[in-house]
Amino acid sequence: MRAAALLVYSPEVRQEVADSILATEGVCKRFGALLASDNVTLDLHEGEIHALIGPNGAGKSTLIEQIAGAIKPDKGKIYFRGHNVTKLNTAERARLGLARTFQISALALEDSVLQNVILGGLGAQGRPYRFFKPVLASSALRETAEAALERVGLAQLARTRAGELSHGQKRQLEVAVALTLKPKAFLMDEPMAGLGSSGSARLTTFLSELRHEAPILLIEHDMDAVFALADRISVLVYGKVIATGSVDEVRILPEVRRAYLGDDAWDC
Amino acid sequence: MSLVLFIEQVLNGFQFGIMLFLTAAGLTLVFGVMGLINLAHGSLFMIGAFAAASIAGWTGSFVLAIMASLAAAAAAGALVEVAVIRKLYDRDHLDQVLATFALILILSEGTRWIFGSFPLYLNIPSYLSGPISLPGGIQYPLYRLTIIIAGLFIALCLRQLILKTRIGMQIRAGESDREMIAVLGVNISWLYTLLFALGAALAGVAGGLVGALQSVQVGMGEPILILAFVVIVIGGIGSVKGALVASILVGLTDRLGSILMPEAFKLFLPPADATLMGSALSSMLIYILMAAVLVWKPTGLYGVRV
Amino acid sequence: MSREGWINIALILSLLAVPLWAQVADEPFLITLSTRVAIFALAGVGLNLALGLGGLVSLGHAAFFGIGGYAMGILASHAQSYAPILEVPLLIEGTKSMPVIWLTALLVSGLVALAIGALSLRTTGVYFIMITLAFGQMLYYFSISWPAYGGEDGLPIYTRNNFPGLNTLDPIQFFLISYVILCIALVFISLLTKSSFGLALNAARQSVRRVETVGISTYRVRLTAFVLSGMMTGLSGALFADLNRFVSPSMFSWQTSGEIMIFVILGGTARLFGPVAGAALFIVLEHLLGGISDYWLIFLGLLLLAVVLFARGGLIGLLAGSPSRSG
Amino acid sequence: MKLKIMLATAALAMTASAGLGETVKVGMITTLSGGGASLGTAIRDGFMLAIKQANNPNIEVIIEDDQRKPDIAVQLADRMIQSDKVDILTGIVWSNLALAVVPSVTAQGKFYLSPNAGPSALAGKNCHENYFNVAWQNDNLHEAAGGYANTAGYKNSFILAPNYPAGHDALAGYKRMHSGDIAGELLTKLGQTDYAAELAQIRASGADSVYFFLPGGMGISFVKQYADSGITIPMVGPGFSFDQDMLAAVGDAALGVRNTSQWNKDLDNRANAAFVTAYVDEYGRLPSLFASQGYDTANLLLSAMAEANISDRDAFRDALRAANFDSVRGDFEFAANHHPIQDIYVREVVLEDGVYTNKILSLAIENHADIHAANCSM
Repeated sequence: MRAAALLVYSPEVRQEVADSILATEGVCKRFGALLASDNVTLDLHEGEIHALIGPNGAGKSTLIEQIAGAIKPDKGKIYFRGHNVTKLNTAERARLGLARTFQISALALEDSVLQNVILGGLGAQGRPYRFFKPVLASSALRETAEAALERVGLAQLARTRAGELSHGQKRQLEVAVALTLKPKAFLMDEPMAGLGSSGSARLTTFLSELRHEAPILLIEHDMDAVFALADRISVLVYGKVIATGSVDEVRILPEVRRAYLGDDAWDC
Repeated sequence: MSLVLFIEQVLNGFQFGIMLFLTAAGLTLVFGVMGLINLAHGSLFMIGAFAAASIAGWTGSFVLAIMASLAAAAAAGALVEVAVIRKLYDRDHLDQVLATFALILILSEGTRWIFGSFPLYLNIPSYLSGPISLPGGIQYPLYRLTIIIAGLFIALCLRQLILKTRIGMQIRAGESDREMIAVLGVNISWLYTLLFALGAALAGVAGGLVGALQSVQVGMGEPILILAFVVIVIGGIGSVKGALVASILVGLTDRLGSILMPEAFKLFLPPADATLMGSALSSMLIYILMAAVLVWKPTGLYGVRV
Repeated sequence: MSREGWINIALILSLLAVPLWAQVADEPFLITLSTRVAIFALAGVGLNLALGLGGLVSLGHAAFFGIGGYAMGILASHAQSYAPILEVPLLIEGTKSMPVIWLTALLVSGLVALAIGALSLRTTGVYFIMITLAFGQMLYYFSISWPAYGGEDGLPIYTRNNFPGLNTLDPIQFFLISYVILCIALVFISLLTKSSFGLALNAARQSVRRVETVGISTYRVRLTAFVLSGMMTGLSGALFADLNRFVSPSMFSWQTSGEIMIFVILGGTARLFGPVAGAALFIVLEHLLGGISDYWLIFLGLLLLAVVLFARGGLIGLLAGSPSRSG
Repeated sequence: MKLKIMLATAALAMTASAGLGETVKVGMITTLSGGGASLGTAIRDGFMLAIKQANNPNIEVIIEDDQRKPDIAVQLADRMIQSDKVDILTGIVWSNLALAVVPSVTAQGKFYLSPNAGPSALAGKNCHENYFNVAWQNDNLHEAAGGYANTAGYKNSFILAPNYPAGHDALAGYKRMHSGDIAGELLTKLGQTDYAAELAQIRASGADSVYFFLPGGMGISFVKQYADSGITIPMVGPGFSFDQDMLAAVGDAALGVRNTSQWNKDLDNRANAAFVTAYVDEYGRLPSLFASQGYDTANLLLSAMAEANISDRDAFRDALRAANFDSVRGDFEFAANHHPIQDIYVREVVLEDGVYTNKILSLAIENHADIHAANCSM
């Protein structure tokens, strides 16, 4: 229903990208002398995990920020569910069903875990302007929130303050909040970072299932996880997509070999 | 309005702007490097004026008086920094606003306690008094011209200090990355005290210079404080260059506005109403300017930080 | 109930008990002082919504306090002189009825808060503090230089306005009016804190990105909070004007903004009853210290400094310990 | 500040004026802190000097600081009436504070004696039988200046004042009496401290004289900058901008400036000579205009106490209206609206034994009453 309302903003529906849920087309972004996004075109299909890899400073986070709506591109367009969303802000894109988790956790740290997740439900309902009724008294919001916490394995910690969670738990909480939005696509910025190996493995299994609910555009440094999860991989270097393809196609590229398989280190 | 009168008003706007700059420069530096919002900056301006008036009364020397205003304000600044301000750097803006509001009460009433309620005497020295003739038949007070030149000179010194010296390098490092100066092995708390005292000294000199033109009294710092805030917000908080540009802009807007607004209203209103309307609107003009700039550029003309 | 809860109850009951005792003991001035506390507390409760809950450090709330005051002053002065405020395009007459004045004060301060907030909330941090201050100054200078309603002289209203069924000139009855309004505001805030809106506003203070990412516009949430906050402070301004039977531009001055902020901080930021405790403490101090020395503002300054530096929870924080926000 | 002065009852027998035995409680609300404190201090000192000299055991004075804030003044007035049960209030310096306080004081049946502020509303339409102004109606000194400008032969005056009601009244007052032209008229910002722009306009206007009303620090700034601007046309101001307590801060810049006042320390009458000597003895400085007004206010009150009991409001009011006291300004009587009818003088700022002060030049207007009395239905 909300999406329909937003059609007014974006009458332009492009056929060639209509079959992908999320797409960028010729996105450019410059910070002074630095070209952070250089004519980036990529897309995300239903049911897939599309991983975005590249050395530090390649412009992965800048690209995610532009897709999420936090930064406006200088040039190019972004399509989501067939609508041109380039001019929409973060909240408007989120209401269309674009969920996001952050590289550095963005949570209401003074609030409880449950309150953080309920906030997600509130956003999905689109009705935060209620001033009298206690929010915790809404059984619908509570049930959605508790179900999401159950799925990520934080149900026992519902009453804990978010600030007291461990690093990994905060990541799980971010995913739980994203789940309550009933999203049509996920943007995940390094969800594995800082997780132990068992945590990583658990999240890998979880994401592997999640792609069937909504596709995931994934930035990740953990190559084992990327190769295990990704249906497609795009390689970003100096703001430019130098290759997109299946895991096997990308794995053999010389640039990727140099970068990730120890031939040479871009990272240093 | 004649051209001569207009030029004279432009000069007045410049002079007013330069005074604002001296007050605003310290404020903006302190914010840029330490992230501190200091409402008590106007009190340092007042301390400078009182010190100048006292020393001038005692020694009769205007030069000594201005040096005293510099020294007293710097000392007061350093003292306040060590006693209070230091504890506020890692607090949020709200705590800073409140604590420095409290400092205003303490410094203002403390000054009144020491000097009494009556205004003090401080006058322009005879060798700087009276008008001089500028090309084009403009009569302009020598003292105000001196202020413009002295202010520009101080602005230039400040620029050299920031761009060319070791301390300036540390200041710039602190602006871009607070952890960086720690890495450079700089004693941060010393640097902060020094910087705060420098800002205070600039405000103090402004107080001493302006004190000779106006009345040296308790509470003289508050109006100038609010104007200085308007300046640094328009210029972009933390930018000394922005403060200079905005000072001149505010100075010109205020001076020319108070002259031109009533004239403009006279074009379509009876004179008495026009004077009234024009004056009412011109007193709001710089705030309207500030609101307009912020709507257009939410971090000021030269601001980058959010 | 938590310790803070008991302190709150003690506080609100003593604010009622003191004037009632004063009524019996024939100390009418104590009633006037208590009324002042209730009205200032209401102004603080309004600011606290923006400042404590929303994290919006507004140094321009005097604007709304003054707007509320002038809403009362203008309506009552026109009623006094039987001159309509506006004849074309529609007839608007003055009034001496408190409920009508209150509604007008709420409406007008809400509209002004909407305009100021819509522009100011485009900025954050220090810029927000400064632009709210600038809007306050703008109204201050306007009120001084606009002669129609007294300019700097202000506007005296010779008798207090009317409330159906009550004698408002009786100090205790006017106190009760102010007290009941304060209580309603406190109930509203306590409900709001736990509501959907409270959750969103509180989260927006902690992380803008979090709130935006779930599809809620922090700008709109904050603007709503700012408007509600301005309305409450505006209502307190109307009551304050009625208490003094006088309005003047000093209601708009930036020192007034500072004082309202002091009520909030002295009592304890983001505490429901913080402004009540803060306003009471401020009024008591003003009277005790004012009696000791001409230079009592020095002591007020020192105390304020001590609270900011060493007792960050304010008075209620000192008594009740740190708050438990999670729920 | 709270200062209760209860004078020793032992003195009772010695004082002739203490004819009637009822205690009169007086509440003084004045500005003792912040920027305007010098005016309130002078009023208080003048008032208390008269009380001390009278040595009347039946008077009790409570003094409080209004911080120049209207709401504080209203609160203090409420307290004094409700708690301290005062009969008479006095002391307010500023018109806007007086407008906030006076109507409710008089409405509650208490007397208010104004030692300074005289806004036109209280002289005209809102005059009250319990309100007496012992200083002047706000327009008086400006009108006198307008009158003086005529005698001095000024044909084309430039006039300026802050943009607020007292400023508008000042300019209107000057124009009311001045028969010449107005070369220019400016309303400056209240609290403004830099007058460069205004001075440039004055210089360009071709005026032959300047009249300004800029109270407090504004006046000090203006006069200093005027002296430095090289403008040579004569400047006239109302007395309070060249008052004793201000002159030291202005210095040489004020020398020779003409200003209008209903009082000066060299006015030749016995009461004044005694006042000046006693004031210097008591406080170690020359009295100011404000101090003289405070002193007269107290003496008016004492004269009424000698004739009537405070509990008999009508008799006491009549006694006040009679103004049967020796004013330091010479002849003094009340007009129908309870504002003074008095002579107003032109003074000149001079340096006397190293002290900046005023000396009287001539009479500006004689037996002057304000025009607002016509609007007063009393």
